[in-house]
Parts: sequence; C-alpha cells; structure tokens
Amino acid sequence: MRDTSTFYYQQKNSTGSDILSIDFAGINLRNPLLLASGFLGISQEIFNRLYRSGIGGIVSKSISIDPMEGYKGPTIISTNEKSYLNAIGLSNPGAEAFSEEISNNLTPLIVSLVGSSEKDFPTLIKKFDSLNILGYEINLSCPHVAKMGMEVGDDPNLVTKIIRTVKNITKKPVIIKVGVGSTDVVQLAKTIQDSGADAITAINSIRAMAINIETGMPILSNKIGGLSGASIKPVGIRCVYEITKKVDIPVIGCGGIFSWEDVIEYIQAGACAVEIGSVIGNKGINIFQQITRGLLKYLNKKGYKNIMEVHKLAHKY
Amino acid sequence: MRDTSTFYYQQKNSTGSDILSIDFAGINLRNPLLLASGFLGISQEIFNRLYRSGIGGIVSKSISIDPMEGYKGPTIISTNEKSYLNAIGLSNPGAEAFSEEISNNLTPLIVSLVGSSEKDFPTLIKKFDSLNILGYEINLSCPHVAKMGMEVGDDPNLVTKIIRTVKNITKKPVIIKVGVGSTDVVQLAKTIQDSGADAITAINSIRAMAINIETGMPILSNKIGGLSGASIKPVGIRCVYEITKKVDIPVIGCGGIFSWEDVIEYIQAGACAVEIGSVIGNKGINIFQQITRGLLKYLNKKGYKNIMEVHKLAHKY
Amino acid sequence: MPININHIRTVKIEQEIKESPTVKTFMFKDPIAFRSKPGQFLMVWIPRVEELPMSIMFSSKQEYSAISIRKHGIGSTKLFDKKIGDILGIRGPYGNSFTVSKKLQKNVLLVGGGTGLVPLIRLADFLKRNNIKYTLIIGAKTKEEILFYNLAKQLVTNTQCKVIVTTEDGSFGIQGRVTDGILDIIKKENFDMIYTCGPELMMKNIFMISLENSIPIQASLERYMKCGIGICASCCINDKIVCKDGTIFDQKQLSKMSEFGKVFRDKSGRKSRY
Amino acid sequence: MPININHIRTVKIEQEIKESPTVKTFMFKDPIAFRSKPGQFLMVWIPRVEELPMSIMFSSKQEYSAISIRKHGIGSTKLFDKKIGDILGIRGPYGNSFTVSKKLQKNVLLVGGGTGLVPLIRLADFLKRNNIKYTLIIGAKTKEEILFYNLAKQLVTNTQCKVIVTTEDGSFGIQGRVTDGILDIIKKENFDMIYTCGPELMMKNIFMISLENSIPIQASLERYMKCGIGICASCCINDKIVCKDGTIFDQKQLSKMSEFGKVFRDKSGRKSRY
Ligand SMILES: Cc1cc2nc3c(=O)[nH]c(=O)nc-3n(C[C@H](O)[C@H](O)[C@H](O)COP(=O)(O)OP(=O)(O)OC[C@H]3O[C@@H](n4cnc5c(N)ncnc54)[C@H](O)[C@@H]3O)c2cc1C
Ligand SMILES: Cc1cc2nc3c(=O)[nH]c(=O)nc-3n(C[C@H](O)[C@H](O)[C@H](O)COP(=O)(O)OP(=O)(O)OC[C@H]3O[C@@H](n4cnc5c(N)ncnc54)[C@H](O)[C@@H]3O)c2cc1C
Ligand SMILES: Cc1cc2nc3c(=O)[nH]c(=O)nc-3n(C[C@H](O)[C@H](O)[C@H](O)COP(=O)(O)O)c2cc1C
Ligand SMILES: Cc1cc2nc3c(=O)[nH]c(=O)nc-3n(C[C@H](O)[C@H](O)[C@H](O)COP(=O)(O)O)c2cc1C
Ligand code: FES
Ligand code: FES
Repeated sequence: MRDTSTFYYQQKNSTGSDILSIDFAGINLRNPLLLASGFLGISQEIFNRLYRSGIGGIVSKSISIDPMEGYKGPTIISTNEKSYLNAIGLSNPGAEAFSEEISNNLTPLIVSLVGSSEKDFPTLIKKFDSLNILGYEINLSCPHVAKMGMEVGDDPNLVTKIIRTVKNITKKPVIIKVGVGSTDVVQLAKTIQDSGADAITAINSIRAMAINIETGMPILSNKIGGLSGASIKPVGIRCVYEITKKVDIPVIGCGGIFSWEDVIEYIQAGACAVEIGSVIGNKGINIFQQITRGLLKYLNKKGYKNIMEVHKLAHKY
Repeated sequence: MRDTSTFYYQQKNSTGSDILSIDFAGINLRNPLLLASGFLGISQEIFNRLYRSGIGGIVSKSISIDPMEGYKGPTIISTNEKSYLNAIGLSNPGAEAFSEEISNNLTPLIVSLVGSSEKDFPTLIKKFDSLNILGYEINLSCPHVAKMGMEVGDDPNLVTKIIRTVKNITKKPVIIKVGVGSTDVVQLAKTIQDSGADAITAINSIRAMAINIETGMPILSNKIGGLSGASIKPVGIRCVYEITKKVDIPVIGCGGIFSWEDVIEYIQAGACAVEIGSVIGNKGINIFQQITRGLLKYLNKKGYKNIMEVHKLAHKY
Repeated sequence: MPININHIRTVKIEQEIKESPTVKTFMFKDPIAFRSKPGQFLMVWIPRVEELPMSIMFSSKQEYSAISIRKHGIGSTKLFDKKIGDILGIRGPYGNSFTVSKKLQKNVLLVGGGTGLVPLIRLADFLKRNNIKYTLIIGAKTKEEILFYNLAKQLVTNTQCKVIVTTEDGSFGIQGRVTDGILDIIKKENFDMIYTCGPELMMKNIFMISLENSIPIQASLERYMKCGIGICASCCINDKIVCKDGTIFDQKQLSKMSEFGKVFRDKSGRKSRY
Repeated sequence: MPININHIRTVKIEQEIKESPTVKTFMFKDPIAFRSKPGQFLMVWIPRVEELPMSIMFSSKQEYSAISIRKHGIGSTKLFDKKIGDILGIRGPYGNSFTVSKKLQKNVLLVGGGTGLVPLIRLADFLKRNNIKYTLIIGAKTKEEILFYNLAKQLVTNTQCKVIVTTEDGSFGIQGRVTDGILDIIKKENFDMIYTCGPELMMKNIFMISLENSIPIQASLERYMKCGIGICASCCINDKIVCKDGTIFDQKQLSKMSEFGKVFRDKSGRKSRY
C-alpha cells in the first residue's frame, strides 16, 4: 500500500526518534499534527509542501460529488486577533477534479467528504478508494450549508445510515467529524461508535454571526457562518473530554490550536491526534514546525518516550 | 407600583434626553444595559452603587430555594484576555436571605430564579412577588449544574411546564434565559413563546473546559464550566438574530459585550436590551458609564432619536 | 504579548520555611508577583483541592515571590502540606496596595496579627527602602506562634525602626493583645499613619483607636473571595468590592462601612455576624 | 491595542476620479493602507455584494488611501457604481511588496497593463522618493483606456524618469501591445530590474523577455482570492500561496512555476487553462 519512504527523507522527526509518532484507527503518523479540513486543502503541491515542512498528516477540503463555487465574499472574516468566522459554502473542486489532483499523492492524506444523503457516499468513495490515501473524514458538521452539514449531524438516523453505507464499501478507516449543533455531542458520539465508525473528529466551527455596525449589515455573504480559532478551544477541549469519557473509538481534537501547549491540552483531554487550521491565518504554514519543536522540547524535558504518555491524563482526576 | 423617582436623581441620562430609554415586555429602563446574572448579583448596596453609576437595570444572581455554597475553587478562570470559564455552582444565598436583602429595593431589579423542577417555582415566586422588582428571569441554561440548568432547558416539556406554572402565579413579566446546549435554540425559543413567556435572554455561557498542561488536571474544581466573554459574542449575536427571525417576543442579548459597538451589534441583530457581565472583570463597574457615553455619541452622530431605531437593522438585509 | 495576570500560571515550590507550628512560607519563582506592590494578593490554586486568596509575602531573592500559609480548614491545610518540588497555580497580583507618601509619612505604625503580618512585612521592606521610619507590632497568642520575628529584626537592623511583640499569654514581649499595648506606643511617638492587617475584629479595634487619636489608618480587609477580579460579589462589604476596591481602605472609607467588624458574607453569600 | 488588520474596517468614499470609461479611483481615509508598501493589496468589501482583492493605489493625501476599479463582472461593477459618501469595508494590507534595493537598482523598468498599473504607480512614487530612475510603460487597448497617464507624467516631472504609452490600436503612443514595444526599450538602456503587473499572459511574455535578456524581474500575480490570509488555497499557483507568499514573485520563483501563464484555479478550486 502506501510507501512514502522514498519520497521524503524526513519520515522521522529531526531527532530521529519516534517520540511524536502516533497510531490510531489503523493510521500511523510521524506526529499528531493534522491539517484541518478546509485549510489549503485542494492542492497536491501544497500538500507536498506542508509535508516537507513537517506536518503529520493532511485532511483535504471537504469534497462533494459536484464542484461547488461556494458563497460570494466575504467568506472569511476575523472576529478577534485569533478567531475567524467563515461561510465558505463548502466550495470545492468536486470529486472528479480532486481525485485527479491527488492521483499521485504520496503524502499521508485523509480525504474529507461531504454529502447530503447516504446516497452520495458510494459515488464519492468510488472516486477515491483506489488512491493512495489513509482514509476518510466525513463532515457531518458544517455549520452553514443547509442539508450538507450540521443538519445531517443533528439527525442520528441519517448519521447511522451514512456510516453503515460507507463502512460497507471501503476497508479504509472512516472518521466522522462532529460539531456542537443541536444534538448532544456525547450522544452523537455514541451513535457514531455504535454505527461502526473508526474515529471521531471534534469539533467543527460553531454557528455564529457578525454584523458590521456602521451599516447594520451581516458581514458574511451567507450571514451566518462558523466560528473557529482560539475562541472555541475551551469548547473543543470539553467535547473531546466528554466524548472520550463515554466512547472508546479514538477522537481527533480540533478547534483553536495555536501552540504546542494547546496540542498537549487536547491530548490530555483525550485526543489521539489533533487538527489545526485557523492559526495558519496568523502564523503561516511554518507553525507546524514551530509546534513540533515545542512538543519535542516539552516531552524531552518531562522525560516522556512518546507523546501518547500524556493521553487522557485529565481523566485521572 | 415602583416609584424610584425620588431615590436617584439620574433617572434620565445625563443629556436629559430619552435617547437610550427602552421598553419591552412591560419593563421600562433608562438605558438598555442590564447587569448579567451572576455578576455582583447578591448585594443590595452594590445594586444601588451600580444604579448610581449609570446602569439601566440589574439581573440578580440566580436564586434557588435553599442557599447553595457552590463548588470549591477555582470557580472562575480566564481563558484569554477577554474571556472566562466559570463553574460557580450557582452559589447563592437562597430565596429567604435574598428576599430580605432586597426588601427595600428601589433599583430596576429583575430577580433570576433557578430550580430543578416546576415545583420549585411557586415557592420562589412567593418569596419575591410582593417586593419592588421588575420581573423574573428564569435560568434554564446554566451549563454546569446538573438538573438545574441546561438539562432543564434541553427538555421542552419541562420548559413549558415551568413557564405555565410561573405565569399562572405572577403578573410580573417572565423572561426565560437560554443557552446553546443540545437543543436547537430557535426551536426552544418557539416553545418558550408558545408557553406564554414574556421575553427571552440569549445566551448563557457555553459548556467548555480548560486543562492545566503542567499537571494534566482540569482547572475548574467542577472540571466543566461555562465559557463567557468576547469569545462567545459571535455565537450570541447569531442566536439573537436567529431567534428574532422566528419569534415575536422580545429578546435580551447577552454574551461577550465589551463595548458600545457590541451593544449596537446586538440591537441590530434583534435584541431589545442587553446583559453585560464578563467585561466587569476587565474594566470594573465603570464600564456601564463608558458604554453609555459611547452609545450617546454614536446615536447623536447618526441623528437617531432613540436607540431602538437600529433595532433589527440586520434583518433588513 | 502582554501578560494576562488572570491566567493561572504554575510555579514550583523551591524553598519552604517553617514560621510556627501552624504557619509555613513557600518560595517560588514568579517575576510578576515579585514586582507586585505591598498589600497585593494572589489567588493560589491548590490543584484539585481549592483556590485561596493569599497575601504576597516578602522575598529577598530577585524574581522570586512567596506566600505564608496558616493551616486552618481543608484548603489551607492541603496547601500547608505541600512540599518542595510541588506545583501550585497562581494568578494575580490583585487588589490595591498600601499608599505611602514620602512627603506625608515620616513615622508610621504597622500592626499585624497572624498571617495579616504577611503584607506588612512587605510593606516594612518597602518603607525601609524608602527610608521611612516605622514601628512594627507583631501580635501573637503565644511565643510559639510569633511570626516573622527574626525577619523583622533583620529588616530593622541599622535603622531607627522598631519591632515590638505582644503575646496574649505574655510568653514573649508585651503581654496582651496587640490592641492592648498600642495605646502606650501611640502616646510616646507621633505616628502619621497606621497600617494594619489581621483578624477583622482586631482591625476594627485599631480603627477605633485611630479615630480617637486622630491618626490616619489603612486597613487591609480579608473577605471570602472566589474570583479576585470583582465579578462575583462574594467579598463585598457594604457597597465595596473588597478584592477590587480594596483590599486596603482608608479611614474615610472604613468610617462608612457599617458592616466592618460586624457582618460578613459566607460562601453562599448570606450575611453573618462576627 | 494592536490593530487587527484582518478585522474589516469601514471607510467612506470621499473622492472619486474617473480614469477611463471603465475605471474609477476612490479615495478614502485609512492611515493603515496609507502606510502600506508598494504592491500590497486590500480585501474590499462591497456590502452585501462581494469582497474583492484590490491593489492599493497611490494617494498623495496624508492618511488617505485609494483603490482603482475596473468595471468587469457583477462584483466590480457594483463597486464601480459606488458614489462619494458610500461605505466600503476594507481589511489588509496583505501580501508582500516589490523589493527595491538602492544599491542594486539604478535604472528600472515598470510594465503595467490595465489595473495592473495600480501597484506600479505606487511603486513609481516610491522610486521617485528614493531617487531611483525608472521608465514606466503603460499598456492600453485604445487611447480612451489609458490609465493614470497624467498622474504618471506628473510623477516624472523634473526627474530623469520616463513614461511610455503603448496602445493596441495606435491611437496614442507606440502602436502595439506593451510586450511589442518593450524589446526596443530594453535594448536602448541598461535596466537592472523589471517590475510588472497586469494580465498574466502579458506578464508571462515579459517574464520570457526578461529571461532572454538576463534582466531580473518581479511580477505581481493576480489569482482568485477568498481569504487573503493564506488559509483557503483558492489563490494557489503550484505550491505557492499567492496572497501570502506573493503576490510578488521573482525570476527564480517564477521559473519554477509550471502553472504561470498556463493554469489557474476557478472559484471551486478546479484547475483551468488560460
Ligand atoms: C486578601 C486575602 C489575603 C489572605 N492572605 C492570607 C495569607 O497570607 N495567609 C493565610 O494563611 N491566609 C490568608 N488568607 C486567608 C485564606 O485565604 C483562607 O481564608 C484561609 O487559609 C482558610 O482557608 P481554608 O480553605 O483552609 O478554610 P475553610 O475551612 O474552607 O474555611 C474557614 C474560613 O476561612 C475563610 N475562607 C475560606 N476560603 C476562603 C476564600 N476563598 N477567601 C477568603 N476567605 C476564605 C472563611 O472565612 C471560612 O469561613 C487571606 C485571605 C484574603 C481574603
Ligand atoms: C492581488 C489582486 C489585486 C487586484 N487589484 C485590482 C485592482 O486594483 N483593480 C481592479 O479593478 N481589479 C483588481 N483585481 C481584480 C479584482 O479583484 C476582480 O477580479 C475583478 O474586479 C473582477 O471581479 P468581478 O467580481 O467583477 O468578476 P466576476 O464576474 O465575478 O469574475 C470575473 C473574473 O474575475 C476574477 N475574480 C473574481 N473575483 C475574484 C476574486 N475574489 N479574486 C481574484 N479574482 C477574482 C476571476 O478571474 C473571475 O473569473 C485584483 C485582483 C487580485 C488578486
Ligand atoms: C475557512 C474554513 C473552511 C473550513 N472548511 C471545512 C471543510 O470543508 N470541512 C470541514 O470538515 N471543516 C471545515 N472547516 C472547519 C475546520 O476544519 C475546523 O474544524 C475549525 O476551523 C476549527 O479548527 P481551528 O480552530 O483550528 O480552525 C473550515 C474552517 C474554516 C475557517
Ligand atoms: C461567574 C459567572 C457566574 C454566572 N452566574 C450566572 C447565574 O447565576 N445565572 C445565569 O443565568 N447566568 C449566569 N452566568 C452567565 C452570565 O449571566 C452570562 O449569560 C454570560 O456570562 C455571558 O455574558 P458575558 O459574556 O457578558 O459574561 C454567570 C457567568 C459567570 C461568568
Ligand atoms: S472575590 Fe469576587 S468580587 Fe471579590
Ligand atoms: S486567498 Fe485564501 S489562500 Fe490566498
């Protein structure tokens, strides 16, 4: 299957050690830092650059069957120094173009999929299943696209149907991405586990809005969007903690990670890996290297052999 | 009924005009700035001081039948410069002591009540209904006290029962405070309106958590608490906007207000008044005066006769 | 990035001093508390146990700070039981500080009881560095329980300043409560300010004495505190928010406080009488 | 408080200049954009219509900035139709800027087509203030569509600098595309840098000419942009994020871009050919 060993020399961390390597749901990564879906997630050449710059893995932009242009601008605005509000409208090149884009992929890539009913998924999986990818993340939690995001996640029957459909047709790991919507996230996580998914990503951006007071107008063209970045970190930490209290499948933490400290916090809360997005808007893609360096320093200082030694630490108390 | 005219001379704004005065659900205030529940909300002398310093109205700490000591410390921590995480555990002096505390109240005071079932409310209302208060806010959304907060708000039947019970025994306005929990806030708002409540406050703090990475320990003694402050403002704005799209009773906006601009944003989103809390931790109680001054300057510059001219402006677009 | 003093920062206990059978001092590195003003306090997190307000203690080591804990209820006992190498969380400094004017203050009196001496020791150090003459009265029940005596002695070495001890059982220094000996001391010298911290009833007495003798006073009040940042009202006395408006109040402010020495709020916020 | 340039700030159009039948310049007060570097751009919010990237135009008035808009599709036409007193939102400045070294650059060539001239006019002003000699080539289809000619002429007054115009129909200046006239100009003088902005195919041609004549070049690329802050990838060309790594790239970077002048991504992110 995937053999990227000859592609990039930095398979191991610069220290040569496996202190950061992680393993969950059959996915093995050199470090726990994944690119969150929707960030720079459509270009193979960018994926290669991210991998060269030290990222652990990549989650693509959420891909639908047909290409989507997304909403008119503004689609991304800043709510404070470290937080963003977005209603991109799931713009994406569509399954056909994107499967072509990644046809020679050698990076540790997870393809994010989005659909409006379980019927979309066989078509989507067919496009990607023979490619060199690690697995799928299914986005059930986009807070601002009717019928394609949260409305799906808020319907437990539909969630079960989608997971069963997908698990029936692929052997690759299937990760389900959830958000804080109108359903209890812990209840939803249980449904996801019971339906046979391999892992959960928590959380997506949170339904939110901003108004320009000079004009009184909603700023996002879609009016309502999703809040991401530092503002939502405490909510993400809480979700990961609560889910991993009740559910056994691995949980990828996401939401507001800006530093290595935030990564440790998520892993202590129960995350097996993390996805990182908004910080790129502040610090650029070199942030992955910076975070990795911070993690190594911390783990070495503390004398840990592997980062997973802090996994679920907060559950002890 | 209430005649405070002789108590404080500053009934009108310093300009002498009614540019900031508002009127909703039978409640008339000199300006739309209310103290949010849980902030400095147990002392009549502090209420008097707040009123002298320019506040429009006061919502008390949520009062239960019996006194509650609340959780051990830490009960309030800071997640970033302008945001807090709290799990106070609804500590309050109880209905008996608090009704005595406010027995000579002359400030525009709304008493916040909290109970675990509809049966608590007749007892609570009996303690307060003969006092000089403007009405009640019922807290159905405390994110961190089992059975007394959000778990109530997430059960539509219980919400209806509580509102019917309360409305049957008091003639004073009844405001229901909601949060973003596991129910769709718009659906919940409809239930509240249909059950006969006079107004809605949105939103309470959002269920969240923080871990100290040095020790791996949850910081709050209750582990999970509620996120308040600037981080949640975009979520509060969204809730007020979405609720006022679908529901006709007045909505008080709450969450992350730090400046007069934030007040305008909430009112443009559809709020008829606002509650302000966390900013007090940063700027102290003089913030109410500062915000009032900012509002007056803005309204005068724009040529508005009353602040409610910007009400629901964002709904036009 | 400006430092957010409200964010809990962890510190490691690097040194401990046994002050008395029930009082210990812990030293830790914290440049922020090191730079705090005399009279300010920290909120101290005892992980998974409690968070308690603690006055900032004097520390001679650069960039270091300290707290002195009296073993009392559950929270303070768990804190007292901590050892070198253990982790604590702190936030702050909070509160205002003792006001000292080099123009107005030529000879001042410091009166402390129990751990109320903590902020006064820092104040004494501050006065010394500003060449202001002071007399420090240390009140204790017994000789065993006298706090910071040697440290205080060291501070007054080669100065005109004095340390006086009172013990209730007379096992050391003047016999009696601090409030007993104070009148004699006041009569002998011209004090232009009294600074006091300790049990509220003690401070109330000293306040009365200050009024009768027309000496200005500043008293640091201790109230039940949850937030330390002026939002929870658990620390209120009359219309004052002790953690934010105080903890230090002057004669004029104290005169208006009908609850001073009489009424406090318990953990639920109910008023109780002393 | 540091200013968050990503936060949309509203500005009021205070002045408008009709540059051609399809291009208008709007001036507004914005100290931040006024201080931006030549080549940077803003994201301009046309309330409830669109948000478009716009190069920052030259403005001689202190604390003021400007944009010049070509009426094109829906978004830019709504922007073009705005009037004095109307409100726009802006965020930024974004992107890198033209690199100018006083040591290396003694005589430079600026080649612009259409609204690509906007950043070059600001650059020309910058060069003037730094006493660097330049020749500006303004490319247009017809005389009517020549942009910023008078402004450019004014800028070169009393300097050694030159403005050359090319029109495709020959109604003014040299007849032909900018790329046609350029070879003659290059042969006559020793240019040590070419700065260019305009339609990508034009820039591709100029880039080829720069290579053949061994003159360094910096080109400002325009790609479909949504975020302007390097997170959405809609602006990507090969592995470069144009809004953040660029918009300005040098010869070495351009040489490695197989997609330069060939492939761009549409609004959905699909690759299309020019
Ligand atoms: C500004 C300030 C500075 C202080 N400085 C010191 C100091 O330097 N050294 C020291 O030993 N003690 C200090 N204290 C007192 C200390 O915070 C605790 O009150 C004391 O340690 C008892 O705590 P406990 O949990 O063991 O007591 P408990 O058994 O829980 O309660 C006993 C009593 O202690 C008081 N108390 C408990 N918790 C708090 C709290 N969060 N805030 C205030 N009072 C509380 C109450 O009066 C309570 O009735 C200070 C208090 C304040 C307000
Ligand atoms: C860095 C940069 C600086 C620019 N500076 C100027 C300038 O100073 N003056 C000026 O008139 N124009 C400038 N543009 C182009 C401008 O942003 C728009 O592309 C153009 O105005 C057409 O927009 P429209 O909505 O009317 O076109 P549409 O009808 O929506 O689309 C027509 C074409 O315009 C382009 N376009 C549309 N939206 C965008 C977008 N958000 N980002 C990039 N391209 C887009 C696409 O190629 C699209 O196919 C600049 C573009 C970039 C990237
Ligand atoms: C501009 C933008 C686009 C996004 N697109 C997607 C998407 O396509 N699919 C998805 O599952 N999540 C998407 N998200 C959500 C992120 O993957 C992530 O869950 C969220 O931003 C929280 O992480 P952060 O705080 O690190 O950004 C998007 C977020 C942003 C800001
Ligand atoms: C320390 C603290 C205590 C609170 N106590 C209550 C309460 O008793 N009842 C209630 O309805 N809301 C309570 N809240 C929520 C606030 O009233 C408010 O809804 C929330 O803090 C958001 O507003 P803000 O961002 O302005 O603080 C509390 C919040 C904090 C931070
Ligand atoms: S301790 Fe909360 S207001 Fe003082
Ligand atoms: S415009 Fe979004 S990455 Fe460049």
